[in-house]
Amino acid sequence: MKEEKLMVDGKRIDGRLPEQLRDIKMKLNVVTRANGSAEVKFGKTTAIASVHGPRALFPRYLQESGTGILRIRYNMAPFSVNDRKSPGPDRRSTEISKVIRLALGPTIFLEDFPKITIDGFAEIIEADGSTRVTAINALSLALAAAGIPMEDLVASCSVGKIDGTLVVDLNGKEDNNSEADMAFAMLPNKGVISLLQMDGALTKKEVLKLLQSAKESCMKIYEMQIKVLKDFYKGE
Amino acid sequence: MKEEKLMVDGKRIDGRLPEQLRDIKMKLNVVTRANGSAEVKFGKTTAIASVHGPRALFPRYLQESGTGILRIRYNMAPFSVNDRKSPGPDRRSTEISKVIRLALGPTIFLEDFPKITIDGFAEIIEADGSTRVTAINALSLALAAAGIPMEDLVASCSVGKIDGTLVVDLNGKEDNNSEADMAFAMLPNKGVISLLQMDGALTKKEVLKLLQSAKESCMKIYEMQIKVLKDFYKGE
Amino acid sequence: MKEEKLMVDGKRIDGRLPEQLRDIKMKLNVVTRANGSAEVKFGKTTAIASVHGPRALFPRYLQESGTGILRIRYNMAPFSVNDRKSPGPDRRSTEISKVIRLALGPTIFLEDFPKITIDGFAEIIEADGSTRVTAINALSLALAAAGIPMEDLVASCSVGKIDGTLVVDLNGKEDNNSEADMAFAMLPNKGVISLLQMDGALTKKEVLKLLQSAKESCMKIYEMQIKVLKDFYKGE
Amino acid sequence: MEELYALELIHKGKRIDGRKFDEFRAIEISTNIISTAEGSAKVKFGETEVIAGVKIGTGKPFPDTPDRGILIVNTEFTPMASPEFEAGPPSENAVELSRIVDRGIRESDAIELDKLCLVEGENVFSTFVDIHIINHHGNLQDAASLASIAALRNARLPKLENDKIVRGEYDKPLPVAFTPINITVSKVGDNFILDPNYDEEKILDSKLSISVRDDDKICALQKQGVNEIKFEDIERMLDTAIEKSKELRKLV
Amino acid sequence: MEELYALELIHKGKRIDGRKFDEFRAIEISTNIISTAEGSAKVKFGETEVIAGVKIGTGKPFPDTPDRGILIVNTEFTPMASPEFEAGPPSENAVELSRIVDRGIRESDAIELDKLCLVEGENVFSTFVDIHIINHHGNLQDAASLASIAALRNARLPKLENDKIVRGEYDKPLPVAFTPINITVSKVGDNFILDPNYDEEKILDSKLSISVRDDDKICALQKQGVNEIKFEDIERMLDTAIEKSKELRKLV
Amino acid sequence: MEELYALELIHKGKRIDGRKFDEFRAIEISTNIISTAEGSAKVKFGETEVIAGVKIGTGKPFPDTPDRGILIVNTEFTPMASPEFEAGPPSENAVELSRIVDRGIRESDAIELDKLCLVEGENVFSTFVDIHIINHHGNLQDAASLASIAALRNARLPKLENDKIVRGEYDKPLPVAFTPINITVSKVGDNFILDPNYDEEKILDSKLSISVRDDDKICALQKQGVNEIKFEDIERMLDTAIEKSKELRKLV
Repeated sequence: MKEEKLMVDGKRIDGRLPEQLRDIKMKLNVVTRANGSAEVKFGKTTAIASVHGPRALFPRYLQESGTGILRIRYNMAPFSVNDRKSPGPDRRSTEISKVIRLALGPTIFLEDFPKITIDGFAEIIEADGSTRVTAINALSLALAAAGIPMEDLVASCSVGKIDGTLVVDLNGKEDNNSEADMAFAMLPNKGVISLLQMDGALTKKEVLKLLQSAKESCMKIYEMQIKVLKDFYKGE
Repeated sequence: MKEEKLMVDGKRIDGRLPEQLRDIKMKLNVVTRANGSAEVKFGKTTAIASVHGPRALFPRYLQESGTGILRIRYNMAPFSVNDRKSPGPDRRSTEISKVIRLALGPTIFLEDFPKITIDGFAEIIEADGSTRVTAINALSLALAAAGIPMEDLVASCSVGKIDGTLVVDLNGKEDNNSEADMAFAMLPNKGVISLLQMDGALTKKEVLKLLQSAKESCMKIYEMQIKVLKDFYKGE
Repeated sequence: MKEEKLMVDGKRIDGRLPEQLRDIKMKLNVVTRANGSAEVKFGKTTAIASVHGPRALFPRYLQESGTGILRIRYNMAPFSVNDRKSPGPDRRSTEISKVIRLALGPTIFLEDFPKITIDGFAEIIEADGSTRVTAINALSLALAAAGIPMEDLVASCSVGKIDGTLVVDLNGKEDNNSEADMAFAMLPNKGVISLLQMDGALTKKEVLKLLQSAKESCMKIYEMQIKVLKDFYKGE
Repeated sequence: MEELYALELIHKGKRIDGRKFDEFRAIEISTNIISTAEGSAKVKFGETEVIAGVKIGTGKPFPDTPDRGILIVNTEFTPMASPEFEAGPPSENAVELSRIVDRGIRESDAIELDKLCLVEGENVFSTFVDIHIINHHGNLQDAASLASIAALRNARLPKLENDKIVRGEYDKPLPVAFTPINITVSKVGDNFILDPNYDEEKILDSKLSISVRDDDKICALQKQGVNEIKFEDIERMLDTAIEKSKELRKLV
Repeated sequence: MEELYALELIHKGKRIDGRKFDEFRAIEISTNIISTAEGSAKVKFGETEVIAGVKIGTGKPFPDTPDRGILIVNTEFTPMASPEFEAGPPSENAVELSRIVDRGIRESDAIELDKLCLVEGENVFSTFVDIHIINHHGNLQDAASLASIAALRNARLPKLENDKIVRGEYDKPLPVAFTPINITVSKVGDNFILDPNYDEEKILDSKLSISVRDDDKICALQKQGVNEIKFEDIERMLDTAIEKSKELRKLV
Repeated sequence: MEELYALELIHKGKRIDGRKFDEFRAIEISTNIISTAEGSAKVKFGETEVIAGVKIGTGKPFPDTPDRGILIVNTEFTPMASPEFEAGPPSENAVELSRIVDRGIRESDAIELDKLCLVEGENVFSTFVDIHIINHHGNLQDAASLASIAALRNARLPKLENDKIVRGEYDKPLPVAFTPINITVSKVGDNFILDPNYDEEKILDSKLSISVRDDDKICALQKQGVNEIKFEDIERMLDTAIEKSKELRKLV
């Protein structure tokens, strides 16, 4: 599987340098009747996210008296991948929905919303690697656009190791053929990690190096998030 | 698929003329513990329908404070078709259940039954074409037999185009090989259409002609419905 | 299928005599946070059972005002059989869960627990025949260990006919190749039958003989149950 | 409270519809009633009405029986038939009913499954018995069992061309060797009754479902109902079932 | 209560967004927007936004059409797109929408399915049209139908090697013979309107979904909405749909 | 309120059961405990008890890895094992646990899947690891991972005749190249603890599940728990896991 060269003359298959992010696009309020929504593209990878809520939670026995709850659904469109994905949740999307919830949860003052739910939905329209982190960036913007009180934004990116080189923002081919890939999210102002998943085989040193470069990329992504939010509120 | 002749010398494969309905049988109260029930046969096509309710609706969050609701389930027995149908709903039966509900709904004074449900079930025991319209006729009788207050009965039939000829009440072979088929239901006294579905390829003129002949057939079916209801109440 | 000899020189394939039970092991309180639990082994056949409750029953509409309810789930681990069993209930386990519930139900004073549920779970860890009766013995002990007020214990065993001989406690190979097998449970003090299932082909006389030998074996099993319970309460 | 009245009557030796304790309601059996099925039967016990349809296809055999056809019994408690039946996957009671019917047929070797093998390990006839409850007025188990064996006896094997089925053409009857009959014997207080109707079913203490083969052999037993059975009752229950099975078998 | 205002306006001959009764919102169609799909299109009617993606694979044909390719239409009402959509299996409305799109395409013979056969009875192209609702602001049916046919017209057949698909390489366009257009004509009081937005949809009396082929033939009809339709309205509804379909077809 | 007491103790540098912060409960591993499985292991961490069973079959490989065997990890949180577990499809937590076990094994190349190919593209060995929770008293993740790798090391490949499995006869051991060990490092306030019991699990701030291979390489990471992790904590967590993994690996 891992035969094709992913690094040639210090450049990646799409011409990027190891530490280079793909072209990133962010757009707010793309779903009319959501409380907040956003579309984020990392290269071809496209996530659209919306937030419905805070809203009442039924049936009642799901309500929690002391706090609100956050629910997250990550979903891939059937046509977003090369081999059509049958609709509906699978084990992968169940796990990803959970880790995304935990990645975003710490920023939200859920205790301000007893018995209430905040529902975040992220749809992957096209998948070219790094879908879960793209979804997190979109959901973070959607939450902010919905006016949900948050301690911090969440910025997210992938890092990994391909052909022996540590890189950021893996595309689909790199993801499938990497020696290791890591999904990462942080609260940029608080400077803490809210998502950390890794697959592969790395020395401790490599893990720590990747974390450092993930942090730096997330700070760049955070700047973009801030810009798009400022432009949006200016535009209003 | 469309090779066999369906019209020979102006007659259909079962010997009928284009505008001729099959032999129709209607029988009331075939299910002891239903509030109303009926069996209707159009040739071999057999539908048995029962109505349970008006009855309380649980869980409570399904209740509507200002009105009652009508629920309909159309289902085919596994042995009702040539290739065994696996039990349980599929996309076809989901859609048919919906259009049947909309075909019957306008006749019922649902607003008289706040928080209440009226449940109609139609089982296709044998399918030889035109099952949904047969089910509507059976359900209409079952609702009447259950004493549900109704503005009108609903009469229903199929029409279509086979070998270039417009016909009524398609049997299974005609249905499968038709150039167009239309499912139709109306409120005979009010003179309005409550079900209209069509598949095929027809000129506007043909559509309008078929509507006319569907209307005429439904009036005949309505006469039979009235007769069986009268006989039944006489018999009581 | 029934070619291999199951009886040779009056002995069974595992060396037992017809009326001989396998080596039986019983152990109490193997699940920390259950109200009661037990592991029972009949040879290699291993059932672990736990009882959670009496506990509140939600959603509320499942509650019964005049009585508590008993719920039972019998389940086989995927690795408990030669060909991996896919997880989740199937028709067989649905039926067995029901007959186990009915086998245990008569002993419990459910009317003392209005609106309450007692939940019994039995997991088959390894299956070498007679799994349902092993599960009943484990559940009976788990209920007793949970301090549920009971009229009597329930003792259970299988009997059957192999190679023309009536035997007790069928192992897996015997079960699969038997001429008849019967699952049996009784209330030892009350002397009545609470489970009786039979498959095969037997004369009336044979049925009655098997019942007699099932009764005798159950009385032996009952002695073991009493012993393990006494030892346990002594040990406390 | 029809059932309390039924109970009172039974204690007086009578039944709510005037029958004797060991008397079935009027039994009607009609076969070959569904032209889309390879075999079919409708059974009525008074108002109770059950249809069984047999569909025969071809398919891979089970790995452990490569040279035998497949038999599958399935039951739908259609919500049409009774206000307490619900739509959805088969309930516990529907599953149990299917499995008792299945065992009665399978354990009695009623269907000669070895004659349903086309190519060993590759292609065999699969026989689906689908039981559809039309009107639930008690004793569904015996009615469903009777409808199933009647539909199987009525069934014909479809014609094959290149191992594929030609729908609507038939070859020969499905090979049926026995006619197992299911008789459920119920106990109310000290009384044994047969064929309880809907109201009587609510007051039963316990019941034993007994499947009897043509040679009087017992092929399946299942204790049902919430109460226990006494050892001394079993023989009488078996005797009743054996005797009654002869009567019902004649109707098939 | 936006919808009550919309109703009041309609009775005065006006619409909430200033359109004429037979006027669609601004329509945007972009195709080839998803590189993982064999064909794709995004359709916007004002704020309403729908994406259709076409995935083409190979598989066994249906037994009754051994020499024809397979067409399957599926719709997801993603909970993202509207607060009233719920996660889970397709709702009744999503199923109906899919089936109306499917019939419009299938009954018009838009796709030449006979050209999608690779080995008769063994291997054919299967064409999945997946409709993904992005933003629900009314008239999903017409938007989904338009996106679907636009995506199909945009689709290319994947290259094959030994009857297996080589992903990312293409052979020739999917053979599309017609461009059926779905126009839903709605009635509010005595007024006929097209392309209702979300608020207007709440006040419709009835609607008729009409699929029209390039030759003005009607290929599918479906009455929707809770109220009945009058006989005398049908002709006008058909005329409106035939006329409007020409306008939309030009955009594909 | 056992957990509040546990928290109070931890702040004082103690644990509820007297252990040191980096000490596991008594570990018991027994293998080959289930004769119907090709490999099996029971792991106890104090009262916590988990069984892993390995079933090996044959089947078609995945299309993208035609020359490699199949590995599937599945977990059942049986309602028997804990009052908060519910019957039904695997919960979110059960799915996550399975996937972390799976990644630890897969990403470390522990199983030589290329040696499990029988006929390329047609027939390969499929290896199911089924994890059954018997007694939930905390730290299921590490116990399940340990039971899984122990069961895999215990597993034998079934004997084949004509590419079909002969049950009960074995050929050679499943080829296992590495023994990845999962160590979850948890943080409570400023303290790092290992192997929390049920009560301690309720008071954790965050945890990091770390899978370490024999050569000290990290093969899988998963942040868990509701709170964030500090950058400066990661190195210490990795060091702890690497060190502790050596200790546990010796037990397998």
